[in-house]
Formats: sequence, structure tokens, C-alpha cells
Amino acid sequence: MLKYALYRIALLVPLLLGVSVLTFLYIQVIPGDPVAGLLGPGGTPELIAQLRHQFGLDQPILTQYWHWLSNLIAHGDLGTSFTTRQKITPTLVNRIPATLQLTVVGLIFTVALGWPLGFLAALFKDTWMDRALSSLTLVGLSTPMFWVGTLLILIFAMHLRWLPAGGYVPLAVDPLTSIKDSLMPGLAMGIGLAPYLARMTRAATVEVQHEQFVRHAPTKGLRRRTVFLRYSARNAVPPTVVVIGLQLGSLLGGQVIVEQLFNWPGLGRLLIQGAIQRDYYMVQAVILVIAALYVLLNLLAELITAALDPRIRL
Amino acid sequence: MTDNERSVIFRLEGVTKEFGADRRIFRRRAERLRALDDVSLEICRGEVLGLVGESGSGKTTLGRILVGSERRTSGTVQFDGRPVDSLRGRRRRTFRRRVQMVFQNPFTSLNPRRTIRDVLSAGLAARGVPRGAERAEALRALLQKVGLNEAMLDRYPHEFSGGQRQRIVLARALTVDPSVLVADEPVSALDVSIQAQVLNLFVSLRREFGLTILMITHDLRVANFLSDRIAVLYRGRLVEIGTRRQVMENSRHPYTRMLLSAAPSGDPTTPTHHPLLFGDAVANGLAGSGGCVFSDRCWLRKAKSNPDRCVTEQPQLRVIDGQQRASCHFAEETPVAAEVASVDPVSAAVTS
Amino acid sequence: MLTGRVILGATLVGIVLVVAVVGLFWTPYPTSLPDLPNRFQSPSLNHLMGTDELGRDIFSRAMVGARTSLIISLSAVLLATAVGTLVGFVAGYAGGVVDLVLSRLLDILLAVPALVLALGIVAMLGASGTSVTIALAWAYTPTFARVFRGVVVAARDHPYVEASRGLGLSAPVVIAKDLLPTVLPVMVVQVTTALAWGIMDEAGLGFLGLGVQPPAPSWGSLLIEGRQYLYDAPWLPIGAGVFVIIAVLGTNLLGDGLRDVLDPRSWTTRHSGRRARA
Amino acid sequence: MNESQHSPAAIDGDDLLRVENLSIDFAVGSTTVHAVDDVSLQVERGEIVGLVGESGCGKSTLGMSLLRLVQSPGSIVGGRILFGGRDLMELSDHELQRLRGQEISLILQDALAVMNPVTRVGEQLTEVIRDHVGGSRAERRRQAVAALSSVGFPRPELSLRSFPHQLSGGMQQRVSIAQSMLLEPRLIIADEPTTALDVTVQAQVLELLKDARTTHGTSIVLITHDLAVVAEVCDRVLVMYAGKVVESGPVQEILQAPKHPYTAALLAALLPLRGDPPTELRALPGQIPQPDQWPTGCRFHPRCPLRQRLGNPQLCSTDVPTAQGGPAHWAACHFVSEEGAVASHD
Amino acid sequence: GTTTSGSALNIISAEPTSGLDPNTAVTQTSLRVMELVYDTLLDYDKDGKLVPGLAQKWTPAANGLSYTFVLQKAAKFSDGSPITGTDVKFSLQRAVKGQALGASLADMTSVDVVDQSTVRINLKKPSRVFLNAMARVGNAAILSQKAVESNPSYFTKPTATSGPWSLEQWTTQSNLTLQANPNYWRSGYPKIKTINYTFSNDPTGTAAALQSGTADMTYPMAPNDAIRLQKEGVATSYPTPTPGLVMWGLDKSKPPFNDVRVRQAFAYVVPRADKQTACWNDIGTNATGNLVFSGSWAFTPGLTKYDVPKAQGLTTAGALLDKAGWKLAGDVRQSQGVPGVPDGTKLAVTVPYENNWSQARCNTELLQQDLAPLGVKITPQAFDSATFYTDAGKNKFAMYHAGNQWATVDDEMQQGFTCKGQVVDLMAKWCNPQVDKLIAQAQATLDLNKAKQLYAQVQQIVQEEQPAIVTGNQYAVVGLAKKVQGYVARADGSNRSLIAATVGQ
Ligand SMILES: Nc1ncnc2c1ncn2[C@@H]1O[C@H](COP(=O)(O)OP(=O)(O)OP(=O)(O)O)[C@@H](O)[C@H]1O
Ligand SMILES: Nc1ncnc2c1ncn2[C@@H]1O[C@H](COP(=O)(O)OP(=O)(O)OP(=O)(O)O)[C@@H](O)[C@H]1O
Ligand SMILES: [Mg+2]
Ligand SMILES: [Mg+2]
Repeated sequence: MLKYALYRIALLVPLLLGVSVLTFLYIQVIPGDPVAGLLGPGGTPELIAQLRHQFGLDQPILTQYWHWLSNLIAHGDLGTSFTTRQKITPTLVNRIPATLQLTVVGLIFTVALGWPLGFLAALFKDTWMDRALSSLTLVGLSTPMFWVGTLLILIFAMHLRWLPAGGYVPLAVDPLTSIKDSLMPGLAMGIGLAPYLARMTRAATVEVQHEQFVRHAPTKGLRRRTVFLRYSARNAVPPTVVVIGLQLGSLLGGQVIVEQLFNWPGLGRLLIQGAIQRDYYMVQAVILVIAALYVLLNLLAELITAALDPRIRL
Repeated sequence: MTDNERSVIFRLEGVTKEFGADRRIFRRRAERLRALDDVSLEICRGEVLGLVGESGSGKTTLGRILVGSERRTSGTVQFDGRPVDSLRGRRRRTFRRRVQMVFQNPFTSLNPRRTIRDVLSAGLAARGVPRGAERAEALRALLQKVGLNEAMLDRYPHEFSGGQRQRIVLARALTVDPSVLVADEPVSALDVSIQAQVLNLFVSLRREFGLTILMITHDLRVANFLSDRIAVLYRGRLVEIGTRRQVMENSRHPYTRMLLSAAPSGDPTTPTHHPLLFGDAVANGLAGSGGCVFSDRCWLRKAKSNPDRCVTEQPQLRVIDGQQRASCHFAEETPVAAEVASVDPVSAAVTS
Repeated sequence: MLTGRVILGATLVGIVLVVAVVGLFWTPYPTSLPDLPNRFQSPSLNHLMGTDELGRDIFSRAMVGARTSLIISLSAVLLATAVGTLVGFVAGYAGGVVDLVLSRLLDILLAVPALVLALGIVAMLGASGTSVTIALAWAYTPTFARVFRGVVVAARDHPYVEASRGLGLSAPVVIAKDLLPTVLPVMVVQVTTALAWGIMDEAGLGFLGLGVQPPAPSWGSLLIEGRQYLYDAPWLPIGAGVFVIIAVLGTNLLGDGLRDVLDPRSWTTRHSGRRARA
Repeated sequence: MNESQHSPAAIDGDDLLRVENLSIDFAVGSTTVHAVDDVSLQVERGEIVGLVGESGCGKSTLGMSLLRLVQSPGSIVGGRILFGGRDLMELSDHELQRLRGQEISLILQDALAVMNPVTRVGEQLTEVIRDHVGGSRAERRRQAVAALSSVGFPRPELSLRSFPHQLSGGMQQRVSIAQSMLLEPRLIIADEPTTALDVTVQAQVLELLKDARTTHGTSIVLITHDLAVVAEVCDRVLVMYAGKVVESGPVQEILQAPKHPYTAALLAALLPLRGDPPTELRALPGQIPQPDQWPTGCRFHPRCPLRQRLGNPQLCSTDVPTAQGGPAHWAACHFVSEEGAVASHD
Repeated sequence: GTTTSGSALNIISAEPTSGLDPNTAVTQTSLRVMELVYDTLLDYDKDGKLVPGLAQKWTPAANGLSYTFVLQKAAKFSDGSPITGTDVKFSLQRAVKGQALGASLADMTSVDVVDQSTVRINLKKPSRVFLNAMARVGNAAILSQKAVESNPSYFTKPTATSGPWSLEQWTTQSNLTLQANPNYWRSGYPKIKTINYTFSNDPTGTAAALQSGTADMTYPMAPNDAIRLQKEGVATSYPTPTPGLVMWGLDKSKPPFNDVRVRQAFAYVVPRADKQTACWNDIGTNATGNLVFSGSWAFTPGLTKYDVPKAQGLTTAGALLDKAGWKLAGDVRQSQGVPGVPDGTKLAVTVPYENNWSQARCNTELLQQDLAPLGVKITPQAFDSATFYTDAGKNKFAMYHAGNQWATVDDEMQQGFTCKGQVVDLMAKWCNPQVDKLIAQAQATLDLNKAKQLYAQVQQIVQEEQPAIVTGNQYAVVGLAKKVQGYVARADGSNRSLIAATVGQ
């Protein structure tokens, strides 16, 4: 398994190289001048030209790419932001803890909501409970994450004033406040993704309950609890981990929106800011990092599944 | 039947198939699995060759290589005296048409969304039977041959029972007027009474069309019923081949003998016991490591107090008696059937 | 139950479509004419979803917005379907090196989550309806190609497809008669599901200020316009959100229902070969 | 309806299991499927009873009902099941749970499919002991080891640590036999335990079942479609067709002198292993009827060669045949007495 | 969610997007940080009067061709090194080359270091506004020559700075921390030890943060939020009059806006009072011909040419358009004999605005409605700022929604309405030498009244010419938690009064 993990991590290199080539190619098709947007009404042609030169934007794309790549390989340097004139790498590295924290809190909420709802629906399959839960998850599935987040702000920040409407403190600085801050954005993400998980959990559990080994378990005289816990639930979990892995894309995508909504200084907001300000290097770097994060998290999900299901050999 | 001058339609030489060797670039060596190992045999025009062996012995793989839906790793396959690799374009399509496969599971081998008429017409069209009256006539004749009636033509596969579907599958294969039929366990999914119907159908089809048939089965009774000759596979290697009578009644390979002894006699009066039986046919694919593939389960070897030769030297398939060939160093010493019971009782206990 | 979901889904989608079409010709109130005395009316019988800062009827604007949102998500999904089908079928049916190269390319494209990729592309192209369409199509295409490739590969090795090839039928015939019908249900379901993503992501991009730009009203742009008055007039963002939810819910229901109806497993009704050996 | 007439007479006090007039229905949509229709049987201590018949005739349903486990939408609609004198229909859920696995256990066709794929063989064995008799961890483990070695595992401790899929098909079936015999039940229901296996493994498995009978006096109901297997291991056999038992009797008699034309047809379809095969098989025409459309009268009448030879008497399609013959060997056929009718067919 | 302690101020605002280099940083957000980190020679009080900064006094030469500045005795950089005349010379000479202040320093010929605490700045010609440039927050920063020259990436994290606070850390697009400069020359100041900035581009979110107590200060606030918070008594908001304009930029190089009658016609009808109510929640003022906000010394009443009732405006405008050759046909005007325009061309204009400025959207949508009765078809179109400014620079738009903010009225006049100024430059093709001359005179004279008269003449011309249709004055809106004491809003939007402010519990 370790070998497999290392092998997959090694595969990440060509993958990310591919991603970087693609993002660089996109730049060629851009209309509009990022530097002009950056300077606003104060931007004179001279100033614009000066900045373009400073960023090497006046060079051919291949040269630009080569510079960028060699800097990345030699110094781990992802370039300089157009807007802040700061090195991108430290900025990004700074953001990763916040992003990961939110991802984890989001995942916790997803799992804490999704699994119980799914198991409950499966246990009470074809009863009013199942139907109610199914309708609920379907509505949840159809509700945009930002909308959920907006409602949460209205309820928890505006009316109840329990939680701050946004903000972030690093976990290391003030753990309690930090966790409190991440509750609402995490919940928004959890509510966004839990319906998927609940549906998949229900489907997986129902499917498992049709499996011979579950139907056969009572013939051995096993207790109901043993049958549910050790047969149904235990076997339904690995496929749901696969689902979680596949949904990580949505999670990270949704996280972008949630970060914006809750003013959470993660990679997502960096991306949006970069996108709005046409900060190409920034956009490119964030996409690259999110891709790496996504692939790694996916690998993690795969490894967990393999650990949970002995039939899977990696 | 066992005439030597009979013309050979398929000739396989040294056919080996490894799985896991292709497709993925980065694959660890250990994952390669040798499903077929240096198999050489020929199939004669008009005969039924039974191919028997335990699960995973490579029967299906051999069949798929014959019809061209699987590529072999090495060795040659000749069809009608021509290597099949040299066939291109039209020729190749003709070849594929002349060699048809019938699958084990009649439930997955028919497209659930196509009517029987549609399926059969497509085959007739591929053969070049013109649309209209002629095709309708051909269709009718075909249905009659396989024992179905015209009223069923516009139904979908799910409206048929297993036996009927297997007939349809046979009819489909026959639409293109094949000369060779590769039947992969065509009756093992069917019930006893239905199995008999389909086996009868095979007999009559063969008589009528002069088909050459490779009958893949794990059921020795089925092989015994239909075959002119029988080939026995074990872990990808051909261990014995000969006429039906030679293999069923005077087999020279201890593996064949073991299979025969394990099959229930069907006669409650003869008490059965299985002195020759131990071990599992686990297809570990590690054949060819030097000795005989069967040596770990071989009762004969045990009875002979484990001669070294069995594990150091790989026995070659050699002629024993006329058409009968077997790959055992001690083939001649294998006691004839009547003597089996008197073999020193090797542990009947099941071991693994 | 099964058809019930399809019917409910179709009804919801139908309602949204009717609203969108009616919105082409008629809305309860003018959609852009300010009505300053009626600013920030909360939802009432007169104004189902309230009014905005210029006194305009949100419901009317959402009616008009439906068109933009639906056209964008539909064209993005159709574009992705077209390209995805092509790539998926080529990779799946051809196999070999072609498959290998295309699959690796898909791996690269799939390494970036769709919404993130779409964001990046919109960033490059500048926010506009066309950009959003292109970005979403571009972002969905790899998923489509991957899914279609998967089903084609699965179908390609299916015994009945193999049998058809064994009969010597030509590739186009096999594709048309055996492969496509097998793959089509998956495609229909995939397209329906993706439509739900499209509506949701269009709104999401709009919410981030990277979607269709006002005044072209789309649900996304209504949401971002409304967000500024979240506290003064919470109904502004909620109104357009309700439309999004109805549309997505309808599409999801439809997709779910179709998945069940078109599930090939529901075609084979009789018990299958019990004696299939391991 | 009345094949049970003989049953009471056949019962001496030694019966372990007695099934009386059992009927099981499945509600499929708006129709009702009579999967098992008025079936009676008894199993003596230490007896191996074969239950043969073609797909869908109700063998498995009958087998499962002996554990009072019928999958929904099925339900037992009539009859009694007496096990060791107790009426299973009266037992509480808890009593049933104790009964299953401990007194009656089940072996199914696909051993891999019935094992929990994510837990080790050892745990699966010990959890049965835990749920039934408790005991210390070490004690449970010792029992599991003993069970495995009794089915021929040379190194049971090692195998306890395997996951099911790591074992070969034969070993899987042996584990499942070991599990069913863990608590030394009095009755084992073996539902096609060898159908998916190679003949070599089949022989070993059948050997194990016979061993169980001889060493523990376990009774076995062996469900199969293969008359050759029946011939090999069973003492008595019941032939089922379309939800009903059509013939019952000692193996030897039935195989040599079948009374029912269906049994005769099954035997005719049994291919010989040795000697020259017939050039053509005498196959039954037509198909196995669908369970929601059992034919009227004698359910076998549309395919019955005997009826055909007798000029299609009306009786067969209108009247349900009763059991004919002695209590030990009877058949449900109107024309069983037609001397030589069946024999000439064979 | 930053913890609040007595001496810490939590600010939530937009990112300083143009960086912290005084030479290039021109956006308001950058200025708001730079003014706290860098000191300038001069400063303003709350009335806009010049007061000492790093220079304790400044004396003009009799001929007005030079100024002598005497530095504060205690002037030190944050690393403790003294601020010397050399540093001043270095800073000003660097600024001349910069884009931000270069134009304002055009008259400066040389800087003499008299001694280490005295510098003399020589001018080409006398200038009243030269001193404004010296007080320009951020851009006229006095930098440490040694620090700047020894560190190539000085401006990504300036060290050894002259302002009341020094930069502690800056995480791009996340937050920024300032610490009180212990060596600051004004002893006892600043009162606030730490300033924590959290960056957000979401006005709603920032308002919520202020409301929930997460932040103590936020700017600029959306008018509706400011009003709401004020009403709810949660926070104080300071709408401060500034030299900032809201206007419609016009491309005067081609039809239809090359005809002054068309520009005037539009000016009669564009939304003025309505937009104040609907879009700005009555924060800011309505301009009907004047360019200077009403609280300013340079404000001249009576410039109200376009302050006419709606109906009258429509009639006047219609007549003007008719004369210009745009005749009503049905409900849309079409050209008839307009030079350079094929007859029958509709009078239809696409009007872009920046998508992240919601008042702009509101205003443009009102424009669409108000011009419809005149027979002019307006299509509002949102652009993200990048595309907006690129395309505006390329003269792609005939008319667009614009807003601008300056530090002083003099800057507004100079940069807004001279031939080289930005506003007319951006749209190009309008240049009035007469205006240039008047503005130059006004900026040279030391007499404020004279300057005011000259500016009145300028406004008179602009009112007639309408190179851009100015419709209002923008106010800067700062939101403060009640516990922040001593903050004084300034006309240039500066937050420098934070030096004396305190944060209560
Ligand atoms: N596509 C494949 N990829 C990898 N391994 C394969 C593939 N097909 C077959 N094998 C392996 O090759 C060996 C031979 O398989 P094959 O299907 O030919 O056996 P068989 O004799 O037909 O068995 P059975 O009686 O179970 O059908 C088996 O071990 C099988 O697992
Ligand atoms: N879960 C179920 N739902 C509906 N009908 C069922 C169900 N299980 C069994 N039946 C019906 O009961 C009949 C008897 O089924 P059963 O499984 O007992 O047959 P069997 O003799 O064991 O067949 P096989 O040899 O195929 O295992 C079937 O034909 C089927 O129609
Ligand atoms: Mg096979
Ligand atoms: Mg069964």
C-alpha cells in the first residue's frame, strides 16, 4: 500500500505539469489587460507598459512558461502576484492551513449528517421515515451551497447572534475562536454535501442488505445488532468513502464559494480575488495547488477504502 | 471419426496467453497470470472436440483465442492452413464469421433492447442474404432448425426462458453460416430437462450442418455425450487429449483419472470413495516453474513415493496410443480404470 | 413511485420552462422600469417575491432570468455532451494508444474540480454569458468523456456486443445497434444530472460576481444583486434562490427517475442463470 | 392435497423434523405466487434427505422456511413445521434466533457470497459462538480452530486470519460447512452446496457432509438439481415439480424404479459417465412453467410423456393427483398404477 | 474573528491592491494603509488646513520659487535611525519619477539639503498647491534611503518606516497587522498599539462584521449599510464630503458626443436626485453643474444649469437633440443629417459600468429609464474592472459610468479637467486650453479667493461644455464601532486621525 501511495504521488508530477501547461495555455486566449484593471483609472499607458515589462508579460508565452517552470523547480517559486507584487508561494502556503481546516470541518459535518441520515433511511426503508428523509436529501441536493450559507448567516449571525458572520483566526493562535469561526462555513459545506453522502449511504446499505451474506446472517442466529453493525453498516461504509472521495471535487468547488461568503482566507478566496483581478499567476498557482490537494485527498480516500475493504488490493 | 486423414481446420501450436502483460504499462511482474501455457492441438473438420478442466484452467481463454476475440501472447493459430494473423480486412471478417462463439450465460449474450427478428436479420444481412422474401424464408428455416416458432420473432429476449434464449443464441450464430462453433459451457446454466433439449439440438445441428464444434465444459458427462475427441486442460496446460473412449475409459494422465473418479457415478448401488482426491485447483498461474503442473496434487506421484523427476522436469505431451497423447512421465504406468480401486489408498482426507 | 418522481420532476421543470417562456412575452411587472415609491417591498400578493432597491418586482425579474440561466446551462451541457461523446466513444471503442493518450489527458483535466476550473476560465475570459457557457462546458467535458468512455468500454466487452462483432457486423452497425442503445440511457441520465449542475454552477459563478453580468438578468446575477441588501431585504437573494432550487430539484428528480426507468437491469426481468459457475 | 395422508403413518417417534401441509405464497405485484404448495415431509435423525427439482420449483423456499426465514414478500400461509416436537410457528423471535445456527443451520451454494467480505474468517466463526453461547475469547477461538481442522484445514490458525476472498472456492465452502457445524446442530439444510464447484471439490464437500452424519448423527436436507449427487449421498429423496412434491421414497427405489413420469424424465436426462452415450437424449418437451402460471390439474401435464402416450386423458388437466403407492415410496400421478407406463419410458 | 483588546483596532476593508510603493500605489485601499505607515512632510487638520507633519515648519521664499522645510527634531524611522534631509531629498526625487505624484511635482526643479534637518525645495514657478503635494498621504511619503536601496523587495514588506505604525505582517488577501512605531516623532502617539486589518471585498460581509463586533472599523461602507447600522445604533458611520465625483464619461471624439448639444441634452435628463435616493441612500450630494462639493472653500453656489424639473429638462433636451440632427421617429431618435452618421441611425448607447460597484449598476439602470422618454436607448452593461478599464482605455465605450476621488479640489481640477488630466484623458479628445490656463493660474496664486474665482470660471466652462456629465459628489463612508473614540473624518478620506484615536472596552 505504501508503495502504491508513493507510486501515485509520483504520478502527480506529470499530472500537475499537465495542469500547469493547460492553465498557461488559457492565458493566451485572454482578452483584457490585467495590468490596466489593476491600476484602475490611474493607469497610464506608460505605467501599464512598465508593469507589463516588469512581469515579463511582454515575452512570448513559451519563454514565460519556461521561466515560470524553472523557477518553480529550482526554488519552489510560483511567480509574483500582479496585484500585491508579493511572491505567490508563501502566500499560498499561508492559506493552506485555513483551507484544510475548513475542508476538515466541512467533511466532519458532511459525515456527521450524511451517514446517520443514510443509515436511518436504509433501516426504515420504504416507510414514511425513508420517504421523508429521501425528500429532504433531494431538496438538500438541489440547494446551492451559497444559498444555504446565506440562510445560515441570516439565522445564526443576524437573528440569533450566536456565531460570527465571517472571519478567521489561525488554529494555533486561538483554537477556540478558530473552531467557532469555522462552524458556520463548515456547516454550510456539510449541508451542501451531506445529501449526496446520505443518498449514497442509503443506496449502499440497501444494496448490501440485498447481498447474500447479509440475508444469510440471520440464519446463523446472529443478533440483529450484530447483523446491522457488522454486516450491513460495516460493508456499506467503504463505498461511501469512495463517494466522499469523488465528491471532494464538489467540496473544494463549493469551498470556494463558502470561503467567499464567510470571508474565510483560504485558497478559494485567493482564487476568486485572483480571478476578479485577473491575477493570472495567482489563478494558475491556486488551481495547481487545489489540483494537487484534490488528487492527494482522493488518494487518501482510496487508501482508506482499501484499508476498510480487504478485497481491494492496491 | 478418428480417421487420421481427416482434414485439420484449426491448428494451434505453442499457444500461450498471459494476462496482465498488456494494457497497463506499470504493472508488477507478479501480477501476470499465465492462463494458457504452450498449448498445441488441432481440431479436425466436422468433429466435436470436448475441452474439459476445472474452473480457471483456461478453457474459455482458449475458446476466445480461437474466435479471435482475445489475442494470444505467443504461439500460432492456423485456420484452414492459414495463420489467422495474416488475415486482413475482408478475409478476416470472413474468418470471424466462419468461427462463431456461443456463451455460457444466455441472459447476457442477447441485447435486451433488440427483438429476435432484429438480431437474426442483422446476421443474415451480414452474410449477404438479401432483404425481403429470401431473408424471411431463411429466417423461417433457421427458427425451425433450432425449434422456435415464428410467432416469437418480434419479442424481446427477456420474454424468453433460458433454454429458449440459448436456442436463439445458437440461431444467431448460425445466421452467418459458420463452419466452426465454439460453445463455452452452453448448457451449464440450464436445468436438467432443458439441458437435454439443447444437447439434442447440438447433435442435430451438427448432423445437419456438418459443423465443427469445440465444446467447452466442466461437466465430464456432457463431454462424454457429445465429443468425438476430448482434450483435458489443467492450469493452462494441455495434459491429455484423445478419442472420447480413450480419455473416458482408458485415460493415461493421473489428472484425468482424478476428475473421473471425483464425478458421482449416478448409481446409488456402487459405493463411491475417492482415493485419488486431494488439493485444490487453484489457478495460481505459476505453471512452468520447472516440474509437472499437477505434481502437487498427483496421487500417482505419491503412490510412487514422490520421484524427483515430477518436480524437476516438465513432462511433454507425447503420443501414448494412436490419437491419445498425455503429458505425464509415467503415463504408461497409470493403472487402467479397473485397477484404480486397488491403488494404494492415498490419503482421502481433504487437504489444502 | 418510480414514474411519480419522473412526473414530479417533469412538472417542476415544466413550470420553470413555462415561466421562462411566458417571461419572454409577459411579466406581471416591467422587469427594468424602476418604481422608486415601491422600493424594498417585502413579499406579498402584489409582489410574490418582493421588490428590489429600485422597486422592481423580483418575481418578474426571475422570470426573465430563467431564460438566461437555462440557456447557459443547457448550451454548456449540450456542448459538453457533444465533445464528451466524441472523445468518450473514440477512446472507449478504439482502445489502445488512443485510449491511453485521451485517458491521461482526461486525468489532467479532471484533476481540477469543475467549479474551480470554470472559475479559472471565466477569470481568463472575463465575466459574461459566453464565458460562463464556455467555462462550464469546458469544465464538464472531461467528466462526460470519462463517463461515456467507461460505459462504452463496459458495453464493448459485453457478450452480446462481442457476439455482434463475431457475426462480422461492421463497426458502425455494432455501434448503432448494440453500443449506442446500451450507452444511451447512461447518457440521458448524465445529461440530465449535468443540467442540474449547470443551473447550480451558473448561479454560483453569478454569486461570486463572475457570472452573467447585469442587467442581463440571470438567477446568478439576481443573487449577487440581492446579496448587498441581505439585511435590509432578505427576500432579494432568497427569491432567485427559490427558482434555482425548483429548477435543480426538478432536474434532479427527472434524472433520478430516468435513471431508474432506463436502468438496463430493469429490462431483464426473469431470474438470471442460477448455475453460473464462479 | 392428500399426499400427506401417508405421512402420519410414516412417522415413528424418531422424526427430527416434520413438515405438514406447508404452503408458502409470494405476493408479486397483484398476483400471488404459490411457491410451495401443500408440502409435507419428514426427516429422521441421522438421515440425509435429498430434495431435487428444477429451477423455481420451490426447493430453496422450502429450505428457508425450515428456519422460518422466508424472504419478503413471501409468507407461510398454511401448515406446520415441527422440529424436535416443537412447533416452529409458535416460537418467539428470540427463540428462533437461538434455534438458527444452533439447532438448524444452513449451507448455501455460493460460499463466498454468504461470507462477510470485510471480516476475517476467524471473527465470522467466533461471532456465531458469541451470539449463541458467549464464552471467553480464547474458548471461542479454540472452538473455531477445532471446527476448521475438522473440515480438513491443515493449518487452521493461519486460515482464521484470512479474509474469505483469499481462500479458494473449495476452502470457502469448507469454511461455510465448518460454520454450520460449529454448534453441532441437529439439522443442516444444504441448498445446492456443490453446484458452483468443480467435481473434485464437490466430491470433497459431499464427503464432509457424510462425515457429519456419521460422527454427530446430524440430519441433512440436501437441496440439489443433480440426481447423480442424490444417488451418491442421500437415503431418501423428494422430487419437486412446480411447488409440489411429486414423488418421495428411498433413493435406490426411486432411481431404479421411478413411479412418476417426471422423475423418470429427469433420470433419462442424466447422462452416463461411462460407456457409450445414447445418440440422442429423451428430453422432456416444453419449458418449466412460470410460478405465477402453474398449470391446472396435474402441474406436469403439459409436458407429460405418459399422458401423451395415454392419449391425453382429460383427468390430468382437471384433477390434482393424489399420492399413490406405499407410505415409503409414493408418487402423485393419476396413472402411477398404469403398469409399466413409467418403466417403458425409461 | 480577531480578539479585541483595549489597545487593538480591528479594521475590515478591501485589500490594498496596488501595493505599498508610494510611486505606484494609487488606489484608495493602498493609500489607507500607506498613510499609517509613512509620514509626509505636511499634514492636514480636520478642516483641510495644512499643519506640521515631519516638517515642523515651512517657509516660502519671497519670490515664491522655493520652500524651506525644517524637520522635527525627534524625527526617526521605526528602526530608530534619524530621518535626515538626505532621506527627504531621496524620497522627493524618487517621487518625481513616479506615476502617482510625478505630475504634481512637475514644477519642482531641485532639492537642496541645507543641513541634516533642513531642506530647500526649488520650484520653476510659484505654486500654491505645491504644499498640497507635500501633504499627499502615502504618495509623498518620506522613505529611508538606506532601507529602500539596500532591500530590493522593500515595498512588499517595508521596514524602517516613518509613520505612526510600522508593518508587522501582511498576508496577501487575508490580513495585515500594524504595530505602533515606538520611535514615532510625536511622543505619546499613536494611542492604539495594534491595528489588525482583515481584507474583504464583500461590503455586506464587512457590515456584518462591524455589526457583530468582529470588526471595529470598516470602509468604504455601502450607503445602505451605513444608514442601517447608524439607525440600529450599532455603529457610527461617517459620511465625509470629499472631492469625489460621480459622472458619465463620454467619448467626444466621435458622434454622437462630439456634438456639445447632445452632451447638454443628456445632462438635462440623466438621473440626479433619484439616484441619490435610490442608489446612494442620500449620502453624498447632487451636482447640477458644479464640480466642487458644497463644503469646500472652493464651492461656488449657483452653478445649477441642469437643476430643472423633469418635464422641462425633457423638453429642453429634446429641442437640443432635434437641433443636433437626432429626430424622434417613433419612440427612438434617429439621425438626420448628423455629420459622419448615416441617416436613420438610432440613438442607442451601451453604457458599461464596473460590476463590483453596485451603486453604479443602480445609477445606470436609472439612466436607462430616464433617457427612454427622450428617445434614447440605453443598454447598461456590467464589466469586471479589468475589462472595463482596458476597454475604456481603448475608447471602446461612447459613454460609461465613472467615479473618481481626489485628495483636494486642486488635485481634482488639475487631474480631472486639464488636457493631461485623467478623466478627459481616459475618454480623450477634449482639451480646452482656456481651462488649462485658468487652472494653472488658480494653482499658482497663493490667494484662495482668487483661486476660487478662477475655479468658478472653469466650472462655468465645463458646465457648458460637459466633457463629462457630473451628477454628484461622492462621500467617503467610514463605519466605526461605538467604542472607537477620537476618530475624525477628513475630506481627503484619510484615516490619519487614528493617531489620536483610542479603543475603549
Ligand atoms: N480478462 C482477464 N484478465 C485477467 N485474467 C483473466 C482474464 N480472463 C481470464 N483470466 C484468468 O485466466 C485464467 C483462465 O481463465 P478462463 O476463464 O479461461 O478459465 P475457464 O477454464 O474458462 O474457467 P471456468 O470454468 O471458471 O469458466 C483464470 O485464472 C482467470 O482468472
Ligand atoms: N423474493 C421473492 N420474490 C418473489 N418471488 C419469489 C421470491 N423468492 C422466490 N420466489 C418465487 O418462488 C419460486 C420458488 O423459488 P425457489 O428459490 O424456492 O426455487 P428453487 O427451486 O430453489 O430454484 P433454483 O433451483 O433456481 O434455486 C420461484 O419461482 C419464485 O417465483
Ligand atoms: Mg470459462
Ligand atoms: Mg434455489
